[in-house]
Amino acid sequence: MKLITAIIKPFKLDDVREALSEVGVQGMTVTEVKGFGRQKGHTELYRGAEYVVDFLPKVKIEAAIDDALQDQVIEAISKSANPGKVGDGKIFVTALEEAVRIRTGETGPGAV
Amino acid sequence: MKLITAIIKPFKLDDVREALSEVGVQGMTVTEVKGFGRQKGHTELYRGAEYVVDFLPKVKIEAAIDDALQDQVIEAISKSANPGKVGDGKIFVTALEEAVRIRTGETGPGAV
Amino acid sequence: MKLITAIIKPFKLDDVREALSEVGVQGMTVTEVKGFGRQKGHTELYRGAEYVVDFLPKVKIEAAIDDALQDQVIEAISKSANPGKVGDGKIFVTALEEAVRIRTGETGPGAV
Amino acid sequence: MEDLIQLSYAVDTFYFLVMGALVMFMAPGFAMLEAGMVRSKNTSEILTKNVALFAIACVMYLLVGYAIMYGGGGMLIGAENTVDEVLASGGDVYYSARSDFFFQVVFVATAMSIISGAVAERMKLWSFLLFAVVMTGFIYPTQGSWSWGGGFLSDAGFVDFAGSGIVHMCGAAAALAGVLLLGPRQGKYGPNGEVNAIQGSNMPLATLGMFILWFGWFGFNGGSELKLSNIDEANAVAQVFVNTNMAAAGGLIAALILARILFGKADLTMALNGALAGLVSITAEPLSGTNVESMLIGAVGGVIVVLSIVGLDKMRIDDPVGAISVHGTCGIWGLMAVLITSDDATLSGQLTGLGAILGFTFVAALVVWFVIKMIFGIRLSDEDQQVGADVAEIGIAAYPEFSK
Amino acid sequence: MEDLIQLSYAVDTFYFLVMGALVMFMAPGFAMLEAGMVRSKNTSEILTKNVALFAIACVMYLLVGYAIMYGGGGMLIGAENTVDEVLASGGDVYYSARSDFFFQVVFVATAMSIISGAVAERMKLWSFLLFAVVMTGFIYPTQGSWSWGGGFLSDAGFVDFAGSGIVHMCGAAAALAGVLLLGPRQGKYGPNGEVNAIQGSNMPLATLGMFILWFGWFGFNGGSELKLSNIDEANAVAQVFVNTNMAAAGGLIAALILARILFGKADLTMALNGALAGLVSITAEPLSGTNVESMLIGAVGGVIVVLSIVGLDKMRIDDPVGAISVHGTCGIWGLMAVLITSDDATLSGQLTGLGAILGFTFVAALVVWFVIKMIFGIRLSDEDQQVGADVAEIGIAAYPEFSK
Amino acid sequence: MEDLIQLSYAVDTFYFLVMGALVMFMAPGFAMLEAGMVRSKNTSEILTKNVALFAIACVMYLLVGYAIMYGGGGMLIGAENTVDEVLASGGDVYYSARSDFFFQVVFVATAMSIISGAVAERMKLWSFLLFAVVMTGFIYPTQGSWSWGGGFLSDAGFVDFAGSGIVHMCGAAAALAGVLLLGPRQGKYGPNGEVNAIQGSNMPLATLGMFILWFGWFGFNGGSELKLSNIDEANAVAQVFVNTNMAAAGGLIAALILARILFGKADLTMALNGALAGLVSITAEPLSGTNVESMLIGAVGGVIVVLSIVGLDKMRIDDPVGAISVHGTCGIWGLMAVLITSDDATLSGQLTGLGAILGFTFVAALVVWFVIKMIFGIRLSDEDQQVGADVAEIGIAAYPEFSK
Ligand SMILES: Nc1ncnc2c1ncn2[C@@H]1O[C@H](COP(=O)(O)OP(=O)(O)O)[C@@H](O)[C@H]1O
Ligand SMILES: Nc1ncnc2c1ncn2[C@@H]1O[C@H](COP(=O)(O)OP(=O)(O)O)[C@@H](O)[C@H]1O
Ligand SMILES: Nc1ncnc2c1ncn2[C@@H]1O[C@H](COP(=O)(O)OP(=O)(O)O)[C@@H](O)[C@H]1O
Repeated sequence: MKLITAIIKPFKLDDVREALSEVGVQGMTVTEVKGFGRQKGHTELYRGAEYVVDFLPKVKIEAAIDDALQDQVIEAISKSANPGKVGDGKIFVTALEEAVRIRTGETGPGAV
Repeated sequence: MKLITAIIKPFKLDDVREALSEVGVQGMTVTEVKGFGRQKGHTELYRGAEYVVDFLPKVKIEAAIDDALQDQVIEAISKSANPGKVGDGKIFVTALEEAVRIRTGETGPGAV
Repeated sequence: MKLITAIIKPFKLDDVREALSEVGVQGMTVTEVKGFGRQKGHTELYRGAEYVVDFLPKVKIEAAIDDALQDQVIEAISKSANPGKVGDGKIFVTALEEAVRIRTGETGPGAV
Repeated sequence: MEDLIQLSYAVDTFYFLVMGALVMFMAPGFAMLEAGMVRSKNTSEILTKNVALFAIACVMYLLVGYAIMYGGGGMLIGAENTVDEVLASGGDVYYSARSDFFFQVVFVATAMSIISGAVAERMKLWSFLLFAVVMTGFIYPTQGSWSWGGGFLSDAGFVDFAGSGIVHMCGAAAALAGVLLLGPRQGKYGPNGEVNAIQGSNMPLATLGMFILWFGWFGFNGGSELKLSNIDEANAVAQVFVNTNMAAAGGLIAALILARILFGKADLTMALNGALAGLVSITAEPLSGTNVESMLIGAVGGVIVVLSIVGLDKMRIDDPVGAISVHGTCGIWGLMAVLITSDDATLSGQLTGLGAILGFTFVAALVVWFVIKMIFGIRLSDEDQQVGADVAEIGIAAYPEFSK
Repeated sequence: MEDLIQLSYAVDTFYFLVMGALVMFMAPGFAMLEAGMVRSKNTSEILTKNVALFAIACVMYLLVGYAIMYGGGGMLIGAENTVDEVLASGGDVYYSARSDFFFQVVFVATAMSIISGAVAERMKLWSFLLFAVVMTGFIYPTQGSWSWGGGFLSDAGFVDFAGSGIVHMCGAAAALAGVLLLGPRQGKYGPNGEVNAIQGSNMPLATLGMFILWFGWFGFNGGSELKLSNIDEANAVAQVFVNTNMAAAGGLIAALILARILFGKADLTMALNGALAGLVSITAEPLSGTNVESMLIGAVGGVIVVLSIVGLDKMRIDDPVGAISVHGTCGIWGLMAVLITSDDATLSGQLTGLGAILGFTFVAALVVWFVIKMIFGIRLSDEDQQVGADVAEIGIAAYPEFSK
Repeated sequence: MEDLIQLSYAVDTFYFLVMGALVMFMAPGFAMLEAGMVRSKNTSEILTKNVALFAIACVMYLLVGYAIMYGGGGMLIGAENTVDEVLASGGDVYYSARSDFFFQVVFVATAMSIISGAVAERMKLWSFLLFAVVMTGFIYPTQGSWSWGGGFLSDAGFVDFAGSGIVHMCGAAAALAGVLLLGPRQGKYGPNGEVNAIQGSNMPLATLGMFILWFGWFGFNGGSELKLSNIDEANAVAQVFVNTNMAAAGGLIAALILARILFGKADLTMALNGALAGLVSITAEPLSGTNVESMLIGAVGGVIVVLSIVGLDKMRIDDPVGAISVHGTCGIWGLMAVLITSDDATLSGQLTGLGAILGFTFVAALVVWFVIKMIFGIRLSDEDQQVGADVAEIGIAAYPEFSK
């Protein structure tokens, strides 16, 4: 199994969720994060004092999937999260050794 | 070492934390997340317009542990987080290559 | 590639971000988390009733990096996040199998 | 001379309306206080209760309550005073009947607002609103008729200037009855006697609520002099303003210091409760005491409220906002404190009033809560409490984005 | 006798100033209501609009608006009444000219506040403020001169006591014109006719706003009697207070119950809109109806507002706070409801007024919005809407920490 | 005639009480403004300071302050006016002594509220409250006695109608003394002269606070005419209301536009400060100028406040809410602006007053702050500032759930 972690722009969340459902991902976990990257923040003035908004609001999606789905999932996210602008985000893939469904105790691919 | 990630219902946090402490887990990190899964959300009306609450509030617990603890930890979480209802959550296990305690510079199992 | 996860004290975020930039880390993702560990929380009274603040506010930094950078990154974080007090935090390293830049479709080390 | 009567009448009516508007403004005071003291998952629901109970109180008191309380035999308010009547009375009829209704109706809402706080986070919305119908239409007016309506308590020499007992203790008694049938919030008390803290979610709102209540209380007590238009009356109203203010100040400081001593830190919520405790304490007699006496009576109220809140928790009586302590315990203290400053009051008179109002309201409310409990249920299920009353009853989160 | 005239003058002036201050306080009412009903990424911007429009309304109405509305030929307010003039008038001149200006100027701001809510979350800040200059300096005063300024609508027998039409419907008409040119918020309506819910971010603020408006409305309607200083007038003011209160209560309850029936849950935001709907509905005639009639007129308003909100959404007219329904649809209902309670009003008179105000304001506003749109643009780009108006226009997040 | 004197007395007393209640309501205005402008980790603490300082001001001014300021030789307020005294005076004694105290006491609290904002986020709670005891009991009343108490400044022809200097500049001077001894917040200024922005956590609260202050200011300035009950006085009060309103509007617009020009965006917090700057600027003379003059005086205040805030930051004087600029810099401007509109004022008189109040208050406050600093310390440790004053001093987070 793999754990796919995607960092995307917040307003793309619904699109990505639908794209993932379509390729058969049945569950995912979402976190509000702040991202720092090539998409430069901007400088604002607050009461005349400068501050740099270098952390921009992003959403992190984590989905545990079966190995077989990896390519499809990456493609689904890439397409749905992509307005082609800097800061669109990243996809990370890590190996998942085990998954457990707490309710049933099921393990392995059947649990995700 | 392993990194155990558990996604549970928010009101189970205290129970799970205690169960983990009992099996010897000394540290953990908790994040507020939203989960999408088999536990279906519900449709609400706001001023007459429908909206789907498909992301439900969950809590994510991450604990780095020694390999030897893996089974005990999974069991502890499974038991304490389990009211036996859909949406109770998941446990994911990934391999942890290294851990460092910032304060002391300790690494490896001693650092977690 | 590696995924470096550091859990630090919130007010150290800017220092760590700078230290990471200096060693060449170009992107990172930050999450507000609560941590439980050796740094003991304290007991407060609210309207006469006790409650334990055992989860303390922390910040989690995740950075995907090239393998070559691992030691430098760990050192950078360790130095910049370290006032030498209990609760300074942890660094975890996991293997990253793949990384994709959504905007361009680039993969591998070039994408991080 | 007639012109002067006309103008006097206008001034007294205006005074009544302005004071009434201030009391009306206590409604958002209670709403903000309670919204700040509950968890955010129950905030939309407590807001809904507060807006709806105010509207229900207005409707029920118009339809039946006012007539029950002030006679008039039947429903609705009586006719407005005619110019001839007023002039013929030579000034004895000195304000508009409508202005009187307005001033009274906002008091009913206050009594009801007390209750919503005590039963917060676990009471079903519609059952609560049903209780509001009975409370504001019947229970409050019935006991109110005994004193302000010229009934047996006024004959017994019961002194309660602006309603420490008639409004505040009455509301608290009904709240207590509800809380006893309802039980504590899920998780408030542990199996081994632990009292678990459940923190309020928004301190600025709670503080705003307290300040609005303090502000509105000038209308509550200041308007209860009922007349303004000559030197003596104007002096009396001014004295009431100052005493009310001093009691709140005394209560706040006493509670803050006591909390610091008992708990080790400056518990803001206790300071807020302390100010309100001072206000309730002086409400039974804000006129006859000196300014310093009033300050001290308020300060004693501030001490009492802290002890009462801790004590009720020990007895596993769960009151998220401290309403029973502020309005009930301090309402009783207020009725007793009258004996210190007023020559008109007697111990027996005060005890009679206290007993009658407390006993009747508690029993009547208990019966009504019980009937509602049997028919519709009053308690949110544990599961509903877990997800929160907002999801369960309102469908709208108070801060939908924050917990995302 | 002269002393009595002096005192009467003082009392009526004071009454006017106090009522005006209450109306001024409606400004934070609107600001909080709107801040609570938009998403947090647009909250600083809506706050900025609300504070700035109030200031602009004051300036423009002082410089030109008041003179346009109440004659005086030219700019600025006329001279203050001298003591001799007042005494010579034998009481016909009975309040300070400055107090009249104060009371009127806060009405202008009210009309303008209505608009900011309807165009929220997608209208450019400075274009909006430019519109505010024209609206408060020219459009509102022009139509206001027709009735309250003694123009053709007052001759036509048009009855609008405190401004269901002149203030509320007028504001709503200008808002509607803006909304039509502006279009809905990005993502509000789906391609297949879906109406997407966009939740307000802060229910306590919205509730506070509603309560402040209710409180301020006592000044709005109560002050519109314009005189207090004799028995009849004082009775009238008291009646207006009670009727205003009952209409709000009726509207709130009706909307809450209807929302429960239609949507299955107790939609707090509809209850808030219901109270305001009741208030707008009674504003055209809060004096001549009985208290129960007023409650019912308000209740009908509460029903109308729920249906109107849902209906406008069906027509893809996006109004985040429901301002067009509350002030427009219920403003129309209020003008018609006058026919039920007042003998002075005629159907033709009411329709003339309604048509004239609605038609003129809508067209004038449409032209102004259009010109601004052509020159500066009025709509925030989709990208600006995504990041939010606060980032795009203000540079300061409303809650910078929460979304960290 | 006697009846008329009686009624006049009642009207003037009532006017005083209503205006005083409005000023009292400024307390939550300050509390919300400050709660909105600090970080959430310091919010419960600033709220606690605000509620406690208000209570302390009331107690200290009752016990000693009023007697120091208005003679009466000793402690406490003097006796109330008797009917005979009033009638014998033929109307020269025209309001209740208690109403005067009430109006004055809320001014003291205002002066003190100014300070809490300037020292926010780094001042120890109990040290601050100790200072409040001395400030409200002794420092403020001492300098107040020189002008309003009929002392040497009133002889010197110093004109300060409602207290641009006596209340606002006085509070700001004490705040400045505190800030100088206290130092800036940890991290506010970088080692290389950087001024780091530390954003306020809640803009709706800050906006609400500003609006409440604007509303309360009608009482602050309007009540300072001290008399209402004849045509001239009523006209004067009305003029004060309008001028106060126009100055706020002018200040807001000027600050908003200047911020737009200087910073590129419409800085909401500067607009809020601008309105308050306008209000402070007109407070020294809200009567004698025309409405347009008042608007312009306010507008200049709005410009000054923006420049002052930026300038103080350059000087590394850290003032999280801009209190020193709003009340101090604009207080000075207000005192000088009197010379433009009033014929009674002289440059020397104004400078004497300005120098005396500023000098005395600053030095006295400096000494008191210094003594407290030596004995108890005044600054929160860096570690306490990191975790926040709420954890360190109050034990209750303002929004415990949000940062979870
Ligand atoms: N090396 C990295 N490790 C972790 N997260 C990253 C990394 N680089 C980028 N991110 C995340 O992805 C987001 C987008 O990256 P950015 O460099 O701004 O644009 P792009 O993905 O288009 O190159 C960042 O805001 C950050 O949250
Ligand atoms: N494949 C997945 N990857 C990541 N998180 C998941 C996945 N499936 C479920 N989750 C998380 O676990 C939670 C519970 O899962 P759900 O399918 O609703 O119930 P159950 O665990 O009982 O099958 C979800 O809300 C989501 O946060
Ligand atoms: N085993 C662990 N797994 C995950 N997170 C941990 C673990 N141990 C500690 N942490 C995180 O690191 C933070 C600091 O750890 P703590 O034990 O308090 O101090 P120290 O790092 O100095 O030993 C904790 O608050 C928690 O967020």
